[in-house]
Amino acid sequence: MGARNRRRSWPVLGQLTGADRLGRGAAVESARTASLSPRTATADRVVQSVCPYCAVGCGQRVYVKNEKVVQIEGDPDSPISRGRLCPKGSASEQLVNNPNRVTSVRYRRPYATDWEDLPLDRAVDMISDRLLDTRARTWQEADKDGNKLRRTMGIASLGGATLDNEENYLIKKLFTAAGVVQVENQARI
Amino acid sequence: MVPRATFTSYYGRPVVKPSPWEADIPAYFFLGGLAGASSMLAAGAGVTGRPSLRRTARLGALAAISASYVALIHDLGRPERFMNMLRVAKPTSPMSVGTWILTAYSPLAGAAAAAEMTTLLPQRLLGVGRPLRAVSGPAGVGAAVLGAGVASYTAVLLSDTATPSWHEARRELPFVFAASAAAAAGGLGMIGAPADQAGPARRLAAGGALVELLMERRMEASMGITAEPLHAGRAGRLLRASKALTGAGAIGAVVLGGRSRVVAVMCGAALLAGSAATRFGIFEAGQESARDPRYTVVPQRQRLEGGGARVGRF
Amino acid sequence: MSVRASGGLLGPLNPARGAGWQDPPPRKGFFTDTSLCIGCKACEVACKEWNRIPEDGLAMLGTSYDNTGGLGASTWRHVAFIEQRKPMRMLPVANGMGDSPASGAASDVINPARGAADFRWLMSSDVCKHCTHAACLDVCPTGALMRTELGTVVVQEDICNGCGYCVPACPFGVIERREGDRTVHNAGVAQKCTLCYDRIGEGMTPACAQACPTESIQFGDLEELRERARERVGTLRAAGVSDARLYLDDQKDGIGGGGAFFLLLDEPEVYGLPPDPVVSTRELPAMWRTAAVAGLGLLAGAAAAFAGRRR
Amino acid sequence: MAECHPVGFQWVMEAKARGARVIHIDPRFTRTSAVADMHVPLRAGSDIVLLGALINHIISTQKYFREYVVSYTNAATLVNEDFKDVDDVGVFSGFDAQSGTYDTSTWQYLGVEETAAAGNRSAAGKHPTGQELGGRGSKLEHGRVQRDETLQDPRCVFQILRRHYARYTAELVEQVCGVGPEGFAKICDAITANSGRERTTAWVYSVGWTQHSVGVQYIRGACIIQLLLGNIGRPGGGIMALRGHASIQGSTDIPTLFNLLPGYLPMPKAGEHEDLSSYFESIYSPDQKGFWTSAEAYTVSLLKAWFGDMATAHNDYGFHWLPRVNGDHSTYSTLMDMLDGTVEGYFLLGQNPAVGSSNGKAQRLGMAQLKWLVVRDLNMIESATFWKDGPEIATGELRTEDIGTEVFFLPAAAHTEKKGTFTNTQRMLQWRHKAVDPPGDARSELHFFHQLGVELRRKLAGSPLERDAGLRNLTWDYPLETDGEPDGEAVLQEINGRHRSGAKAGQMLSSFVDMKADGSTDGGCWIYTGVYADGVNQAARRRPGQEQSWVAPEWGWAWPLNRRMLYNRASADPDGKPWSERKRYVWWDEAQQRWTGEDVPDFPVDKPPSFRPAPGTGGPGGLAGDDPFIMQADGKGWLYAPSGLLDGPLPTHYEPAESPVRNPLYRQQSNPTRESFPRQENLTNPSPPEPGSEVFPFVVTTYRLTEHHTAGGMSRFLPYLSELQPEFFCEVSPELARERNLVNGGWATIVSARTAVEARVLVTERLAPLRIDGRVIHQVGLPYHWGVGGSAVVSGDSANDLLGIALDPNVHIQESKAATCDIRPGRRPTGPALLRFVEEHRRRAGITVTTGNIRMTPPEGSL
Repeated sequence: MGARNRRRSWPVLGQLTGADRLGRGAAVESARTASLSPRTATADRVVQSVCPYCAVGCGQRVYVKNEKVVQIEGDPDSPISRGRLCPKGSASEQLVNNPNRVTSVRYRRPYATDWEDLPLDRAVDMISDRLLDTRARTWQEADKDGNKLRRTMGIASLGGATLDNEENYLIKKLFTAAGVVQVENQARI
Repeated sequence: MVPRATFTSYYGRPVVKPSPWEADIPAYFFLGGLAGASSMLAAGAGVTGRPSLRRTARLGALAAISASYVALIHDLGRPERFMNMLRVAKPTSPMSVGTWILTAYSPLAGAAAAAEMTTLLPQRLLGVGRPLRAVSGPAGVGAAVLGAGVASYTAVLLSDTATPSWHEARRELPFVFAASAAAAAGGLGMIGAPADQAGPARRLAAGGALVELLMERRMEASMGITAEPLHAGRAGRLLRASKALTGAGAIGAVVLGGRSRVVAVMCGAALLAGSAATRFGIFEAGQESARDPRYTVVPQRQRLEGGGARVGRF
Repeated sequence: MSVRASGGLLGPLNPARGAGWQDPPPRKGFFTDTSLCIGCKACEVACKEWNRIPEDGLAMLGTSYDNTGGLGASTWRHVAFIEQRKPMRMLPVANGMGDSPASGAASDVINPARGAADFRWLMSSDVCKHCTHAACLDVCPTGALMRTELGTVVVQEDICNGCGYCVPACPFGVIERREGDRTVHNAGVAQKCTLCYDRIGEGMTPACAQACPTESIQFGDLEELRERARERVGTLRAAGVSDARLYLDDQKDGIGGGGAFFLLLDEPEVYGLPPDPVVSTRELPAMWRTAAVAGLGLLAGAAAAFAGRRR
Repeated sequence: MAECHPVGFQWVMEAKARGARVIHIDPRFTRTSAVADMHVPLRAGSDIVLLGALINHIISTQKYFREYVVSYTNAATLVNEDFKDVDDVGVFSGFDAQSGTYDTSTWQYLGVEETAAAGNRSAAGKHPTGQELGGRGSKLEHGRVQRDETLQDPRCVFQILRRHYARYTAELVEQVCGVGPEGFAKICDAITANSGRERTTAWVYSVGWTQHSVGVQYIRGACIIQLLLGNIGRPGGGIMALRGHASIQGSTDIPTLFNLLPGYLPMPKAGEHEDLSSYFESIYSPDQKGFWTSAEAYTVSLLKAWFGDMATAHNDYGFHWLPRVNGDHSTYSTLMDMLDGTVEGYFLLGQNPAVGSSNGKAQRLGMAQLKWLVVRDLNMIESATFWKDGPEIATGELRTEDIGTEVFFLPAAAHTEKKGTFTNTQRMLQWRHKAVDPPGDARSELHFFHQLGVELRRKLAGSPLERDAGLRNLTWDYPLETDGEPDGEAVLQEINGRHRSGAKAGQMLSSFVDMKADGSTDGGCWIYTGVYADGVNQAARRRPGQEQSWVAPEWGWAWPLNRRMLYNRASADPDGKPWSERKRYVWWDEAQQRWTGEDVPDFPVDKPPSFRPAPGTGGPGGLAGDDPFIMQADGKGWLYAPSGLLDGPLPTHYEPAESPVRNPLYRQQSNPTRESFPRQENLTNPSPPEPGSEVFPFVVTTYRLTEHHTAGGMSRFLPYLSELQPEFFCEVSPELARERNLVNGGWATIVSARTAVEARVLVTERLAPLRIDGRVIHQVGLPYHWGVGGSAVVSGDSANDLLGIALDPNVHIQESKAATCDIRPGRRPTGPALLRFVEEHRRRAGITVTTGNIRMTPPEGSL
């Protein structure tokens, strides 16, 4: 904030001796005010990103300090959005740092009335077991006319449309190879 | 000009915000007025040799001003930062000016009261208070002079806002507050001092009450539609009570106050209550006027449609 | 310091200079062009996000799409929504469309069931006006409210003791003391728009103006914004938008003009704005004089009470 | 657009400031209408009448862009003499009332035979459906069509078009849409005056057009208008699909959709695609024009990307490892299977069907039938907690202790916590760099699915079973980052594709033209080939917009081959010159003998405008120099679709599956080919001429608000967004409010055959009653962001619970933009009383499972 190394004495003295007789500005400035700087300026790094909400694809700049996102704002370089964001895009820092976000695996047993904890690795292990089990049980090799089916109709997937292309690619690739055909997306809705 | 029957607003939402103040602030106004005018009574009593009246007024002033500090600090959002009031001295801020007046006034009133308290000390300790008593006279006079400020600046504090019924009352409100302070101090004097010493208190009370009632009437007449909140709801009840108490107290003081101590005490109490009710009533009326966009929009519209000066007469 | 004419207390029209800043940079401000507002509320969110303002209530107000209500301690940008049965004439100057038979028509709603009902939905993003003569700043007894070298008005949150005086002083109902217990950030302290003092000090744009998708909120040097605004009003009027008018652009108004000013499409009070706001400081010298008379009168009265016979 | 794409709308505002005229056609007066020059309210579900009347106006007043129409569209093409336009019943030739399907052979061009694969609804599956084209251009036997460039032959497309739309008049628009002659005339004048050489008109639509039982035909209607007016492939023209989500375009391109493989290749079908050659045969004919003739190279490269060295010419490149489809396996069909208990496991990946899909109750009841459910999301969405706090727990329809569904909730990584590409609504891929690690157990889908794949392959490593060969032979060796996350750039490289052999072995492909059908190249999605051209992540390019031309080609990368506007050869006249200087975009540079311009030309770059192929040439070489529509089998824009659509070659008006209005055009009330699911969980409100429709007299439409995101998973959990729109509300006109005693700020209960929901009331003139066919029709507006659950910052009843499921037959998208309802003041009953309340409505309307689901509307008086 520029040349702000003024002495901070009793502001009344400043009023009497300086130009700010009525105590409106220069005389009353606090040390904190004088040293204000935006947290974008003190961030460790800025990462270019894209807004996760609608399909306009607005550019975002993600400011990181101490490995935490401290600010997300529009990227003025983007020829799509020219630095602007809608209310959802403007809230994306809260989306990321939301205290309501659940960050551990939750598991509900059949017929249970509440969640319980489950380690992530164990969850993936259990899910792969469930998938193989259902797949084996519901496998259709051919239809009644002998036409090849090679699939399971016992498993389905419905994805949101905020998944990355790379993610969709692995999802489609893995499920298709596994014979899961009911792979669907918000794009249908 | 006849106010327009209709006016436009945004879903009836207020344009200006009512102050965040609660009972602390009108109490503070009342106590400040009581203290300021009491210091005057005390000084007069000192000069004219009315020790009992002097004692009542001096102690009353200190008690009132002390309580007013409590109210003021209690009202702050960050009470621990009260001392920031002394960071600056701003003539544009009635609160700043008032704080500085209080800062000057309080030690003087305190010294006077402290001197008074030394007279209550046992005989053998009286000497201790002698220096204090020596300065108490001048201090008391100083407190009396500053007391004028203490009693009247609060009206400016209210009027120097965008709260319609406070701001529109600005031409008369200092008189109302000062007169109300006189009535209150007189009332306190009547309670605390024997009748033979309380004559000035009765006269101050009666005079104050008379001026207050007259100025209030004039104020209401000059405020246009922003006078409406003075008559409505809680504010209306408070101000009607104030008028009744003040009037009754004053009449009692003049007619009977010199004869019966009981009546004097009752009249004094009525005057004190009336003075407090004035402050609370006007406070409430202002708060109400801020909550209703009509009181903000209509006078401004009238001003604009009246053409000419953007700023109305003072 | 002596209390001179009201001009003395009001200060000059260059408020930064009046606040003791030597050679201040050009004054910064907002021009909010409500004719471009699409009511998206990006400004509200971007402001809250940058300034870490707490959530401000989850009630539905039933006032069109406005569930914010108004400016306050925890809302520094507020988008008003006004639904009106009024014709909206919004066609800008027809560049390259002038020779088209389709041009020149006014905006309209075609609805045979209701007749040719003209209807419009006004939206406007409100904000602190950063008045040239700022009442909040004038009445502040601690110097917490400060005029910056950029001509804006900010609350110094480390100074404010929450006396609350600025709240009734503001002729626009902008500033407010934040309520809540001590877990709430800046509880007990007066809060309002800082025009992103921290950002603009580094040459950045305030969060709201940066987010605004349609440039309804424009930030810049106030002088230049005023010029742009006058031009815009001219364009709109020429296109038949006779309702277009500027609000708080005039330094001769009751607050010496706003550091934030607006292009409105109806009377200010329709948007919840005062039609003729005046800073009370303008009348303060007279009030001081009245109070002095009253105080002296009280003193005289008290003296008089001791005059005459002793009883 | 201002509502749901505010930042994109800046360009509309800018165009407006430069003189553009903005007309907003929408049942509701929205934030878009507020700044538009004109708002035209119409009845939800009536758009084809308006579009058809515009087509009629353009043709009958000779306002079409004749040179463009003759040269670039199929207007001159002659159609099979057996084709019969829609009759009084309301069907085209070839309709089979029994199955509700068309034999489309009579729709074909004259002299072009219907090929075996097209048009037959495969009936083997449980939910039969027709051909699945996805985004692919439809096949033609060959490109040798017969044309009458005078457009006078009664068999030519132009004359068929003219006759078909002759009955779509301004009077019909007033009668059906509720749009008066004055408003209609203004639209006609605006779009015709602003089209031609010097001017263009753009149409913008979103799910307001797609979510109908005739949704595809809405968009076809706009295609016809734009082709007639010469507005396709030109700057300021086009039809812009405003897609709703960050990478919803990407999830169609690289589809997580049952009927598609990447790049709009179809999923193989049972019985039809036993091997690769039969698969290719159904996609294209070598005699047709354009780039689909290279589908073999695209497919083989895909299979090489998936199965690597295990895919060889000898084993059909592993084609037989792919599963086959035989019907509609879309999300709503799956739901029916769930309700029947045949689906055991369900993955929800950032999706909240309990709130966001039609018929929310059926969705939740279906999930309660699952054996296991995996929910991956940022927040604890309602679809993860339906078993304990869903609305059916309150009504007693479900009991937590009776629900056997095992639920895994796995926290997901946010967009800043992973790297990858989104494809925006402009087909532009933009790379996101990773900013921070995800917290706790949160992981990206990339991480999860990679890990899941590793687990599955580990567990099947020794499996002798043939069915496991696909998984075993899958290429799954992605390099990992230190945190175990697969390298997203490696995945993008696989998508782009490489040379596998030869001098360039290992190098990235720079264009899909380089793809080979001999296994020497791979590539996971041919339309994305080039995103890694020159070994550079082109999607990560971020040259500031202000340092580039207005097309900004060096920001991100758009498929195909970084072309920012499709079919842009049409921006020049048949001779290759810009139609006008104002509208120049891509043109033929005579000196350089190349196409050049602002954008990458969407045309063989060195093919001169005068080029005419030798007769019988197929593929790209078959394209003439004036065939701008290079993905179409005849190189022309299709005013008339000889194949590819299941419900008619031309858009024609049918009422929504639920409508208070009788179709005035035909006996047939609603789309006879629509997909419906008659069952107790999916009852339908009656529509005229069926009795009982008066019980649900109002039109209801659902939509989104600026302040929220779809089913709320990314907005209702955020205080800053929740406080802006905290409660579920309904929007009603003052007239309807008076009629039904609804008070602004009070409560209303909205009822359908499915259920009843309660909403706060906003009485607003933004919703207008419409005069339809002599009577007043009210519309109720419902934003659908809220759901019942215990974890979000704000919750409320879900509008989607009201909606039934009826689908467009082509794309299986639900009709959520137009339905019927009743509305009453006050809150709804709670607990079991709610069920009784809904039952009472059903009883009054006489609703049974067959109500509204009789495919063919019987003749008048027979009901």
